[in-house]
Amino acid sequence: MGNEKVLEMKNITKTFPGVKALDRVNFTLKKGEVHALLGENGAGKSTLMKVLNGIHKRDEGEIIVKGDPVEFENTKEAQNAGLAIIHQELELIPHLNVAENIYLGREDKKGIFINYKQLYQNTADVLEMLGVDIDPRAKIKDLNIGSQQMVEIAKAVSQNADILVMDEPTSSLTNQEIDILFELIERLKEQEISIVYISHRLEEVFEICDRVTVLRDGQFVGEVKTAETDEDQLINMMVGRTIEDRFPEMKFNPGEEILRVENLAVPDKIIDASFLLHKGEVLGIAGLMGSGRTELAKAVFGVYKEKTGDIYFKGKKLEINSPADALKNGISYLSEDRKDEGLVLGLPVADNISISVLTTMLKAHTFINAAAEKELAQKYIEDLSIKTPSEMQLVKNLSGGNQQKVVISKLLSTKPEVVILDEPTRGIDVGAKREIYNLMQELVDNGVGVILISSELPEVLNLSNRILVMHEQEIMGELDAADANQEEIMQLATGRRNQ
Amino acid sequence: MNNLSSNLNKNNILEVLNKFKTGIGLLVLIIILSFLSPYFLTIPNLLNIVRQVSIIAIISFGMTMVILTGGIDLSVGSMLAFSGAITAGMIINSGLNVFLAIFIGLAAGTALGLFNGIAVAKAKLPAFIVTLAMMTIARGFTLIYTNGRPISGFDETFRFFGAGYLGRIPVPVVIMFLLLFVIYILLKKTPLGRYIYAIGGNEKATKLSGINTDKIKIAVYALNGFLAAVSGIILTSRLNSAQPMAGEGYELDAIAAVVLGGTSLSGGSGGVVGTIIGALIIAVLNNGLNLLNVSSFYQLVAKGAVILLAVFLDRKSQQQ
Amino acid sequence: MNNLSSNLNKNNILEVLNKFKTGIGLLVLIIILSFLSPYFLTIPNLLNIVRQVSIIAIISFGMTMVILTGGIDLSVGSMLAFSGAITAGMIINSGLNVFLAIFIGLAAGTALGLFNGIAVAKAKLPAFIVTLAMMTIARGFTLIYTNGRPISGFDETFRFFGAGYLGRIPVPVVIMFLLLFVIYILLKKTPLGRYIYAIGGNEKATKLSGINTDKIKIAVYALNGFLAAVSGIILTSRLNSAQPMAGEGYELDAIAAVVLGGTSLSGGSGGVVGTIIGALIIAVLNNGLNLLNVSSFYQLVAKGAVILLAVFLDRKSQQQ
Amino acid sequence: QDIKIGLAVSTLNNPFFVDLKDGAESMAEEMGVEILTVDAQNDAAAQLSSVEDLLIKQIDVLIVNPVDGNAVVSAITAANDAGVPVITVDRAAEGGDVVSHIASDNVEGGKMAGEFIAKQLNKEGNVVELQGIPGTSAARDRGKGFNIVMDKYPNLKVIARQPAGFDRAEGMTVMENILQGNPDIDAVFAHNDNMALGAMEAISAAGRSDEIMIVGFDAIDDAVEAVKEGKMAATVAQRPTLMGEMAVETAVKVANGNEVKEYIPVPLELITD
Ligand SMILES: Nc1ncnc2c1ncn2[C@@H]1O[C@H](COP(=O)(O)OP(=O)(O)OP(=O)(O)O)[C@@H](O)[C@H]1O
Ligand SMILES: Nc1ncnc2c1ncn2[C@@H]1O[C@H](COP(=O)(O)OP(=O)(O)OP(=O)(O)O)[C@@H](O)[C@H]1O
Ligand SMILES: [Mg+2]
Ligand SMILES: [Mg+2]
Repeated sequence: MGNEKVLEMKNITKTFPGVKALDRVNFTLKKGEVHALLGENGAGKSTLMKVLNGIHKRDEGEIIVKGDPVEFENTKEAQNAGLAIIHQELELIPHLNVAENIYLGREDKKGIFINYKQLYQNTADVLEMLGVDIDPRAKIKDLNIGSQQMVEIAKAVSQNADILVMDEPTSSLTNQEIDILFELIERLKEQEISIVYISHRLEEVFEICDRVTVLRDGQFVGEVKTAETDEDQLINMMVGRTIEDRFPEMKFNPGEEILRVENLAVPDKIIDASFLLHKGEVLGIAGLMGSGRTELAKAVFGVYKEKTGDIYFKGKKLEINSPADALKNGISYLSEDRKDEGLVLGLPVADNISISVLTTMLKAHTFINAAAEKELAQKYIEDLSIKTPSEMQLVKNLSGGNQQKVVISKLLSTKPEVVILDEPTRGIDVGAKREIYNLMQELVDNGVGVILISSELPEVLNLSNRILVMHEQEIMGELDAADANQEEIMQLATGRRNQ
Repeated sequence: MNNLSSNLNKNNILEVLNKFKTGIGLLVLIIILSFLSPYFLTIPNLLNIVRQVSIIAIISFGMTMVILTGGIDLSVGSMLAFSGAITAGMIINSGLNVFLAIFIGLAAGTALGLFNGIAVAKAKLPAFIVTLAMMTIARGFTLIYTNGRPISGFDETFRFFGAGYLGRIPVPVVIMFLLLFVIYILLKKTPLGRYIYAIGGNEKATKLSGINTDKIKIAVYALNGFLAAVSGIILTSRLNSAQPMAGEGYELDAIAAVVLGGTSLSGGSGGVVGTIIGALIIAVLNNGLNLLNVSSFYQLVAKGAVILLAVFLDRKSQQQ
Repeated sequence: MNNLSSNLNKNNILEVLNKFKTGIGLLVLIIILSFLSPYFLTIPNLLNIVRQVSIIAIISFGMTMVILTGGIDLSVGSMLAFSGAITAGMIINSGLNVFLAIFIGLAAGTALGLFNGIAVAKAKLPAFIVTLAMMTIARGFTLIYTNGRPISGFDETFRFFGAGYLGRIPVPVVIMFLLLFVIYILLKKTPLGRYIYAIGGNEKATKLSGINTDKIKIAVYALNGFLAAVSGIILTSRLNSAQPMAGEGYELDAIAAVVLGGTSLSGGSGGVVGTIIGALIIAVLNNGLNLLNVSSFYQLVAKGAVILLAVFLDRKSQQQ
Repeated sequence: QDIKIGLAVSTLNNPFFVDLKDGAESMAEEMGVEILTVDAQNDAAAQLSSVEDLLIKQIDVLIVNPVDGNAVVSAITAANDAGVPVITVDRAAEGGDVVSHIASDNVEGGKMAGEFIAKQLNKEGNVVELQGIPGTSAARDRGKGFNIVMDKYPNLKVIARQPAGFDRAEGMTVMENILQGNPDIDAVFAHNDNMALGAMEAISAAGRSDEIMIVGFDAIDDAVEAVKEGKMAATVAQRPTLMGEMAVETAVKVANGNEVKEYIPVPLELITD
């Protein structure tokens, strides 16, 4: 790492209607360093990087890239100046294949035609360098969100940029993939490539970053060397107070059985799953990407029409043929893919939170009880500290993490008795994470049965009292969280059954 | 004074004012026409215009809902003709009571719409194709039922709906405003309305929120059929004749009114207040060109140009 | 043998076979008609059908591209009429050389398309409204230019394009297949083609990839205008007359062909091979109904029902 | 003396009505009266609206060429209520106060075409009928007259009856298809010249011009030309220009308070060379 500044952003200000997203922010990046950009949800991290890449126009301020002041009109100009960005919210074309997505706008040509041979070769090379097994010819819409994230990474890396922005690249990745990504980052560093790294996982920051810049409420809080700081200080800078432990000491009080799944099977998705959930406990489900955890959850939630097996709720057999059936019986599901399955982006925050309870709790005769709806929305905005100018803000204008909180609010509003959380802390800041953990404790205290699917093993280990491990569409075994460890889980997750 | 209600009122007024931004094109059009023709801004002519707009407007209300769910309905004109013909046939040929005949006519339109809805929601066929097919099928039914001849000659009771007045206000105008109000409330204040927006915004997420999206889509298409029938009955009454070819091409006018009114063709955003403004733009334009005696070929050019201009002004003013 | 090329071929064949799944509706239709009419499955009739389909097919190719970008073009019929009239006028009234006249006709169509493109891409107006306006504007221009009367009576050179043969194959059919091939390659093998899909799939993401999406959309609408002009010139030549009202309602046929062919109206997926199958379904249906001498009112019902059935079969077979 | 005449035509998408309008407008110019023309584009409801618009402008006489005889009654009543006298052209109204009706009879025209074909074929042969837009009055009446004649002669068979939308391209396509299925055709009657001319192109492309005679309706320029060249056998002339001229003449008389005849027939003419 040299001392040469490749990037300087000075006094950057950016306002959206009703929101001052950035307020005279400074940021500098040195050649060959990995520089973490931290802050709570909605602090302005993504906005700062979008301003840098010519996606948003700044109101004020100065950007100097490799010594020259720049004024990017669009992403193309930023690309030409050697900048690349991995978007937080995936920006891929569903019906095009992996190779076409990665090289979109930068195709190799033979005459006027695309040189597909070269294109697939190059793609295979990039994917191999990333160490992931994705078919260059697969369509994006057929990939799960983790693989899509790897494609987004490959797209940015393949641009051979010398300033690379990574906006929460690991939020959809499993540990293995994260390790691969970190190896890649090390190699890029050796090539003197500078990286801006945004993440809500502090341990990652300490593992790969050299320096840290912290934003709060659109303002620059400070810049520190990783070697000269610790988690507590960073958290303090981010949230303005200290947070005790990362994980709360979960207290379970398992009561009677609330959900029993017997021999549940879905063609091509789930093989013969049986498990049990009690009131007042957290059942973790671990597994590698594509192991079928999401499918299992969706099968219980009534998403698939073709399924066999039985689901018992409080000992009574249930016919769940649609999400509506599931919700009616108090079973709710938080999707891992908020953009595609969780939110109506064009509607306000309030409408998204209330949608599942309009005909039950919020009904005044035939009308929606507008006052109650507003109250409901405001309660969750406060409870989960959703950062939004008002409950009428369109969800698409919220930061990624705050969008996630809106989906959680929607789920909680149904007052569920069984809660299935699929990657609930994806893209959520430390403070809010802790709030969600507390919320889980609260649910458990109220006798709710919680199923937690997470790719962060520490999360599963610390928050569950029992853990199911899946491998290739099958439940491989069950572990007691109290005496399980990561190695044990990984063994099951890679297909080695325990005795 | 009640604080809450005053607050609510203020909000409502602000919202309505904001809606009228969509009307800037209409406003400019009205001002220009007032200068160009002394006949334009007279009470009789304004009543004339709102009466003329009522047929298309009522269809457009249904179309707004369909488009909000992300669908489309090309069959409105044919459903209109079919319902009108059935109603007329019941009165003239079968000698039924007027109200019973109207009931049957409304049921006929609703049934066709229901079929559209089931084919779209349950069989998952593209709305464009389903309703295009319905457009020719319902037209065929109408021609078969009427044997290609108009059915004419109604009594005063039936003529009231299209040609009557309540005070100085033509009955179709009253019906139109009533429906506008009901559908506005439906869309803005009821769960069904909310679901209609949600489906258009993200159908998958809406389904996962526990909503039976199929049922709602079916309801919307059926309601659209019903509204086409209302329009058909008014038109039949107004013309004193059920025309087998009535309503041909109205689908384009209705969709144009919806889109001019700011509802996005991909669904999820917009509303029925914009739609009536869109329908008025078209009606005022037709009226104005006739009043100015623009010759018919040039009328086409002028009409296209003014519509472009109106939507351009609207979009510009919204960007501010 | 070259391994790679054999591999490529195999892939292509598989892809084409997969495409023909879209054709299951067409196939069933053809089989049924072969049983019902002895005249149907004869070489002259099949040539007849492909010649008839060429006009709509060529428009539909352009429409496919427009729809792939997530747009729509209602003005194709009017652009067709305008280009045909201009070409005819240049030959008959202005006495220009046939090829020069054709060049001017093509330029006229392209210019109208270009205008559509600019209004959609640059002024960000909804494609539905822009092209609806262009539909009436271009129709008005045509009526003004022709004074509402046909322009007729061409020499052999000009009649070659619509009524001539190359061997046993009608010239319009040759032109259609040529264009099909070129546009297929354009869509599948060139960057422009990929960008067209990308824009329809996710315009924002495409823009973020550094692609000038505006330029591409403008090019697509202009190309669509060009293809409408090609169609218009063929039609004029074939009818030996430029009709001012030519092409009315063709936009619905063209869009139907595209959607029947499996291209999604919201853009991003589909293609031109499906479109020609969609266009053939419509043409075969019309031909069959004429051959079977189905009476006019029932024809409408039959047409709608068969289209529904065809798309139903297609969608079912694709789900498997 | 400031006479203002309103002319509501059914459509200008057809040269026939363009001729009618041109006749009316040139006569109005000649007589020094003002004429305001509106076009209903074949939509009965649009016609009512446009008549209402004309009435707002306080016209002295209304000449209306109805889209449909029944539906136009509302428009006529509206004019009556406003004290504006009404003259109908080409199609009659089924009610309301009409001071004069100027037209030739479509049913009669259909009969003329039928009789002509019967005579040429010696009352024996296979005939094709190309129908107009189903449900329009022209298609109805012309078809009615034609089929009255066809039903009279048992050996004259209508082997195909297909709609072709009054459109030249569609006339061609439909005829092509009919030619495929019928090796033996002697005559074609089309409800208008546009379809007849389209059929003519299809027949000549199939090389069957010698076997098949074509009869059209309207006598538009292209058809008269084709009859002259022997490519078409006949067309029924309705003389739309004359109709327009007579309508304006009558209107001026009405405006000046003169008596006019209740029905002014415009003679039909079969053009055969
Ligand atoms: N297009 C927009 N319109 C209006 N407000 C916006 C828009 N984009 C972002 N904002 C607002 O700007 C602020 C900063 O958002 P930003 O996305 O930069 O946050 P972030 O730090 O990346 O948060 P997260 O960790 O949740 O991704 C938020 O309050 C957000 O609601
Ligand atoms: N729409 C789809 N079409 C085809 N295959 C799909 C589709 N969605 C998912 N899959 C495949 O199904 C398998 C299960 O994927 P999924 O990611 O949902 O499982 P998971 O265990 O929940 O993994 P994750 O760790 O990502 O949550 C994967 O192999 C994925 O590629
Ligand atoms: Mg962010
Ligand atoms: Mg998952």
